[in-house]
Amino acid sequence: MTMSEKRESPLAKAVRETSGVVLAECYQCGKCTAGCPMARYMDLTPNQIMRLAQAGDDAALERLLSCEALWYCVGCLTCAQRCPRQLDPAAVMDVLREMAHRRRKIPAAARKILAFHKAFLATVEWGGRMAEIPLVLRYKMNSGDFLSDVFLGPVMLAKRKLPLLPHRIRGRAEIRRIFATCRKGTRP
Amino acid sequence: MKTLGYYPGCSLSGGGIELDLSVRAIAKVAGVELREIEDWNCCGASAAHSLDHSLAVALPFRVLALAESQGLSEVLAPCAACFSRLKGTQVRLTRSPELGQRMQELVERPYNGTVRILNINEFVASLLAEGLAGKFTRKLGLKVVAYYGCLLSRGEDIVTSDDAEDPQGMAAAIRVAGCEVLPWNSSNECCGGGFSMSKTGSVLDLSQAILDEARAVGADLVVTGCPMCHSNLDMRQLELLKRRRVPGALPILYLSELLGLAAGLEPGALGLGRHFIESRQLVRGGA
Amino acid sequence: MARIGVFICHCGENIGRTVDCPAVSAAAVRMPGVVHSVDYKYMCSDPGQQMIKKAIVEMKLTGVVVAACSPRMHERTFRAAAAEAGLNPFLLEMANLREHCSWVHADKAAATQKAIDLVRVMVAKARRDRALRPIRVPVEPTALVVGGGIAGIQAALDIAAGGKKVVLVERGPSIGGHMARLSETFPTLDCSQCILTPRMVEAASHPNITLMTYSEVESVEGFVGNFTVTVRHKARYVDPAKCTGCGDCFNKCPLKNIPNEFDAGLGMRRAIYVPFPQAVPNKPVIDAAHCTMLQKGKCGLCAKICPRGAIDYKDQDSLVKVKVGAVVLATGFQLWDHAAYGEYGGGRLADVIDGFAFERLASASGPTGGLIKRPSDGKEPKTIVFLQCCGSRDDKAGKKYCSKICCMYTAKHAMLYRHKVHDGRAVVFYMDVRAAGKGYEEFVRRALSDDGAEYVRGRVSRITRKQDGTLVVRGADTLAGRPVTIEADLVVLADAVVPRPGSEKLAQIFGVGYDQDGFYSEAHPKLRPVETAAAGVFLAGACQAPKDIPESVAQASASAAKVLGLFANPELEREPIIARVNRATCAHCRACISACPYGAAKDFDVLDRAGKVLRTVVDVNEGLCQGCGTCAAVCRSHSVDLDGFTGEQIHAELNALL
Amino acid sequence: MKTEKADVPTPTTFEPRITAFVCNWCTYAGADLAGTSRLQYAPNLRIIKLPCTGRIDPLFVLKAFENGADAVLVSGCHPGDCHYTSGNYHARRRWTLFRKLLALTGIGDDRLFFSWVSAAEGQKFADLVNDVTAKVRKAGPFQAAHPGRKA
Amino acid sequence: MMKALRQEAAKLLQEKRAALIIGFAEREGHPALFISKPEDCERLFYDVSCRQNLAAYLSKPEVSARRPVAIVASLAALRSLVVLTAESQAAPGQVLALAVDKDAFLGTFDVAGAAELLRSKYPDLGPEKALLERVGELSKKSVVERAAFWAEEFAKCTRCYACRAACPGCYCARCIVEKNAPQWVSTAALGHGNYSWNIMRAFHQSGRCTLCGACEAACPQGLPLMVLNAALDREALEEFGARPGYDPEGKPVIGSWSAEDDHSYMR
Repeated sequence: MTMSEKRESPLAKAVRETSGVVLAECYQCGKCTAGCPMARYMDLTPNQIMRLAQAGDDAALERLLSCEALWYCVGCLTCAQRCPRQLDPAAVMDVLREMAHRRRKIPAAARKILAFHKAFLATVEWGGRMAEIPLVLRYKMNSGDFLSDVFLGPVMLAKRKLPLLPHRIRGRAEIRRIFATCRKGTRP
Repeated sequence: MKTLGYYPGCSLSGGGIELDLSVRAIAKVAGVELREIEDWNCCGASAAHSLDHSLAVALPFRVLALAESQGLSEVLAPCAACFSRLKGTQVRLTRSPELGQRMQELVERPYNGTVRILNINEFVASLLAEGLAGKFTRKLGLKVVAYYGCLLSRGEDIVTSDDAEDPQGMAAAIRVAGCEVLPWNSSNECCGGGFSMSKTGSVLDLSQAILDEARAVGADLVVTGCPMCHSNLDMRQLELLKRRRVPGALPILYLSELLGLAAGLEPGALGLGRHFIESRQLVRGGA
Repeated sequence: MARIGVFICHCGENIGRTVDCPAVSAAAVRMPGVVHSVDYKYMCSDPGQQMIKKAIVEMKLTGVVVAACSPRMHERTFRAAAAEAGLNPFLLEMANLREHCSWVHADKAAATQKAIDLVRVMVAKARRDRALRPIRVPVEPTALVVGGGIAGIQAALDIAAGGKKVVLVERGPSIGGHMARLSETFPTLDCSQCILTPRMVEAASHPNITLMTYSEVESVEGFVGNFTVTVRHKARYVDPAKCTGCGDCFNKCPLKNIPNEFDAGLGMRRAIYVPFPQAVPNKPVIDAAHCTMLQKGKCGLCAKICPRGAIDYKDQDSLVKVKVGAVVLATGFQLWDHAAYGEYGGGRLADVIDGFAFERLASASGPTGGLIKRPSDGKEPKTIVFLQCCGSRDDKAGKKYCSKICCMYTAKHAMLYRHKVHDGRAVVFYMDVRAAGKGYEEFVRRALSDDGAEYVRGRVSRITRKQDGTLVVRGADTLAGRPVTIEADLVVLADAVVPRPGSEKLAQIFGVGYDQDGFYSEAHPKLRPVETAAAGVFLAGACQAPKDIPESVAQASASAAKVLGLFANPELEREPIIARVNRATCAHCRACISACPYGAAKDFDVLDRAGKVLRTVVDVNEGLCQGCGTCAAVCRSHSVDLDGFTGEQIHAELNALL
Repeated sequence: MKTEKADVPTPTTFEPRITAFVCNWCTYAGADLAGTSRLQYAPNLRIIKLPCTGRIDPLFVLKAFENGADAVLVSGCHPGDCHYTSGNYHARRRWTLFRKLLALTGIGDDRLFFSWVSAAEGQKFADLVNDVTAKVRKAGPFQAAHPGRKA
Repeated sequence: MMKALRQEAAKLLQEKRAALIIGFAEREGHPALFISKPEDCERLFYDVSCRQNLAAYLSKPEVSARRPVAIVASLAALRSLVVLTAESQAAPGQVLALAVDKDAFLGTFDVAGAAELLRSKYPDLGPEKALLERVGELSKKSVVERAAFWAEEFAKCTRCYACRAACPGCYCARCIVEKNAPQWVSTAALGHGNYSWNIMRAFHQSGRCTLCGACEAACPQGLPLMVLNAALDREALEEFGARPGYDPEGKPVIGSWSAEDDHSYMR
């Protein structure tokens, strides 16, 4: 154990244990922000997220868990690829996003993204695989985003891109058990 | 006949069905048998990853465990996202035996870490090594930009067969197919990934930049290996065209489709007819 | 018969508080060989020393044990006192009652018992001490300076000014080093060549300095005061004695397009060339790898036109041996190759250049005559982006350390550019501005406020080139909290400072340590920053760590002072702790030769009167031996012994603990 | 010699006698630092100073046991830190084989200790002495464990 | 086999490639036989019961005065010859080996040839299985039991130094036990002295011993000396990759080092 681990905040500890990232190692060069394709849409840039996480106090945590940027990470891996400190800011955002989700602090602008993720997982939990029609229907129900892309569905069907009947795997009971166990693990 | 495990993933039975069709087609031409993992499940994609770190490992873990129990030592995952999830899980398991223990208990399946995951570029390279080029009959003569996106170029210990900043994994195959590979900057830029529905605006911005550069360097088409990238560049191009943000349609093909065409296969059989942006004209002259 | 005197120090209360000093003294006087024992408040004080001196004379002592503090503290003091009283200083030993006993134990009885034991051990040792004489070795009062950059030149000039001879060895065809390539220097913006070239000429013409350019150190034998250095004099193919430096040859050589290293490849040179017009010596060399005459036997033009017949295509490398007493290593640095950064174009983008290339563009004597033109198309760039910390402070692809000089030269670059291109935009991406030096912070501020350099705090993630040649720089402004994209015509990377290639091999030749990055290790980071672990080998300039010009010059002068100090005496005195071989019992198994870290153990032929070899045994070179005693421990028959730590002494010390 | 020992009371319980062979540049200086830092440790150790661990012949260790030591400690510079560049590396090899030989013939690692203590490791030195002393206290007197040794 | 050996030995003498042949006599105990006339070669004998390592004679002044010399050499003696060469105790070109292995005569080799033969045909000579088992059994015992075992064994030692005389590695002009002022090893055949002597004898052979077994064979008291030699041999092999007797220019194990050497036991 290094000295910096000894006196880390509860947040820094949680981040380290889940993602392996030692926040104190970040020296705020901003290369993550510079390369992030989504940074321009974010209310906090990746390096600011790292900085606030380093601060780790209650006010910082509050800002982190209520920001939109957490939900805008597209998972492109650019930040980790180029970080000169060999850190993974996206993994830190994953940890924070899970915390925000658990505390149900979802900013309005991110609700569509959360709705999509949830709809996606719901179809997987139900049949073991993602199914596009149920996913879209569920997403539109949850997000209230009824109008977008209405023209695409029929075209996709016409192009035989969407199977009408979703496939359900034999081991779906197993999948549901996995979901249930994970849910228990992450929501105390 | 060489046998390879096959993990199509959810996209390939839906929006990305062309990738499935063309991969199976060129495997057949090369004489490689693809054996689908029985009763495979979704890898969880970015949704599980975003919301639940245990689930994000548990779902791919079940797939790996199934493959191992079915005697598949090498598994092709043509979808770049599935590849990244499966191989990423494999990497994490190697780094942490403790995680492996936890997952065995959670998923209730044993896994000894013996499965090797291949992406589409590695798969194509192995087909070339097996002599696929000898089966090529059609001269394509196209100018191509190779688009790797994020998940076929990056990921520490995940994409081990390529250079993250200057990926070249498709170039040899495209050249063997009789096409010219044009240098460009966007080969490893992000298209907006899984935000196609939930944050469409960003996908349009990012995809437009990629299409703009492809056109600027004089490409006839973009070749990709990822169904998410394909969907963003192909399906979302309709909207860019509608809003006149791009001046004209640019076909987007999967690498496997391009090779299938070179092998003389019918465009329809490869799934070209299912794209939103018409691409069958690319081979009209040469067929 | 041994007559040992024991002197027990209370060190005020420091020892006396926990050790019963009178009891120790009472015990000591009963130890074998002890004829005198006394305890006193402060043994190191003048009266204390007088007490020892007086006893040595009056009691006719043959050995002394001072039981006091650590020998690291006062062994020199007490040995000097003993010497003043006429006792060989190596007959005095110290028992460490303070650091090793009174300060670390609270129980007085146990501490006193331990103190008695410690004294008994040292008495046993002192009884078997032998008078040793410091080893004297003659010093060859000539210094070798390796590297002809500003550090090497300065060291050579200072040593020469001190009246000692210097051999200055430089790998390239001219001295001058990197400083000769610079346009202007921070923070005064004076012309680099204007201040350097007089020094170069002085070095070349100084009667005490022998210049050996186009030469490399091949091997070294010997030790401090007496090195024999073999220097490889590379074939120049031009006889410097005949050549007048008229320049006919290199103006006529048909091979015109060899990238000139001096100009960072931006300018061209011929196959026969001087690297730059002010070169010293100003005489050309032929680059054998490119010359068609040397490669294919065709051409020979330069030989035909040389009016002095100085060209010699048959010239060959020659090895020259020089005898020197001290060495200054001043091999300098180079810039890290940014090809490792794929995201910055991996070295493939012509208009992404390093700091030296920019220096040459900005230099009035450079390939563009001081006009800022970008390499790809010769256009004047209207926007230049400067990237600091390129390869520095990067554990992943580059180097962990800060390269120290980049903040300053980047500010200078931005400033020079704004002076030359008034409508140009200079954007500097930085992480921190480290401007700790006289006038440095003021200089950087001037670049911002007077010269309009735009500083953006953040790293750059990617540099790409558009079809029209514009470079797109994607960075971050971490202070504003946003990504920024800048379209630039030229990008200058402040690449990390790294040691010269081959520096590790040179370190091995001289027995100098180096760190994981290849920088030479000083003997002590605080107190011996100029010396190395190898006696007589000193460091100057950026071969030790990134340094700017004033620091390099300061260290060069410091190393010169060290050399002159070493040369101040005709002989060198060393502690006589060295190994000796009993030739009568040596079986010549050669284990000691293999074990000796210094190559001091060597084969030795025992000859009869006629000069015939009777037997071969091992002998130890006193000059090379540093006294570690590893040889003595590997010798199965104990035919090797170590003065000051003889087997007999150690045996007696162990018996004293019986 | 017997008379001089009578000056101080003889301990009634077993007090281990430990002989330490240390190098001048690292461990001796580390012990000095323990002193200047006033770190307290067990008074059972007696140091024999040598220039380098490379100087230590295994015979020294055997002699120490012969002379009544209950344990022996050998300590020098960390790898890479040797004042003489490689004396400690030579020593390391020697001890690897020698300790094997001693272990096989009845002197185990509760009596023979090796460590690297640098000039900066005063605390480590103090901890080491305490730890070694405690272990040897547990192991008991050497002579009792090796009754056949009495010459 | 014997015939080939005798013929070859006679040839060496006739051709003056050797001035002296050292071999084994047939009579009881197979003592060393010194032959300088070709016709005497008929007296040469060899079988596996010849336990002496004749390389031990090479460093004796009486023998080195009569070079070139050839010895009848088992595989272990061949290794000893290589070790002695590495330690400059056998002048290359002055020593030949009539190599024998069990019941085969392998030919005549100089040192380089002997090393080459060993490397190519016998690359991993080491302790025999039975010997390793003896080491293993002892290792299984507790430290206390081991101390008791050796106390009993070493108590038998009479300090006759037959082990030393038999050993080709023991060529010191003055053995450490004969060094006084200081006398590190007591010469009295008692506890401490016996322990020190036997330990140091074994230690001085570490990384050099070729496991010929001559010391144990020579011991009139039957001390299990080879157990110590074999244990050190395995340790040096495992820790340092040491295989003594294969490289005539090899560096001594004690007297060289590698940065990678283990020090997990050091704190």
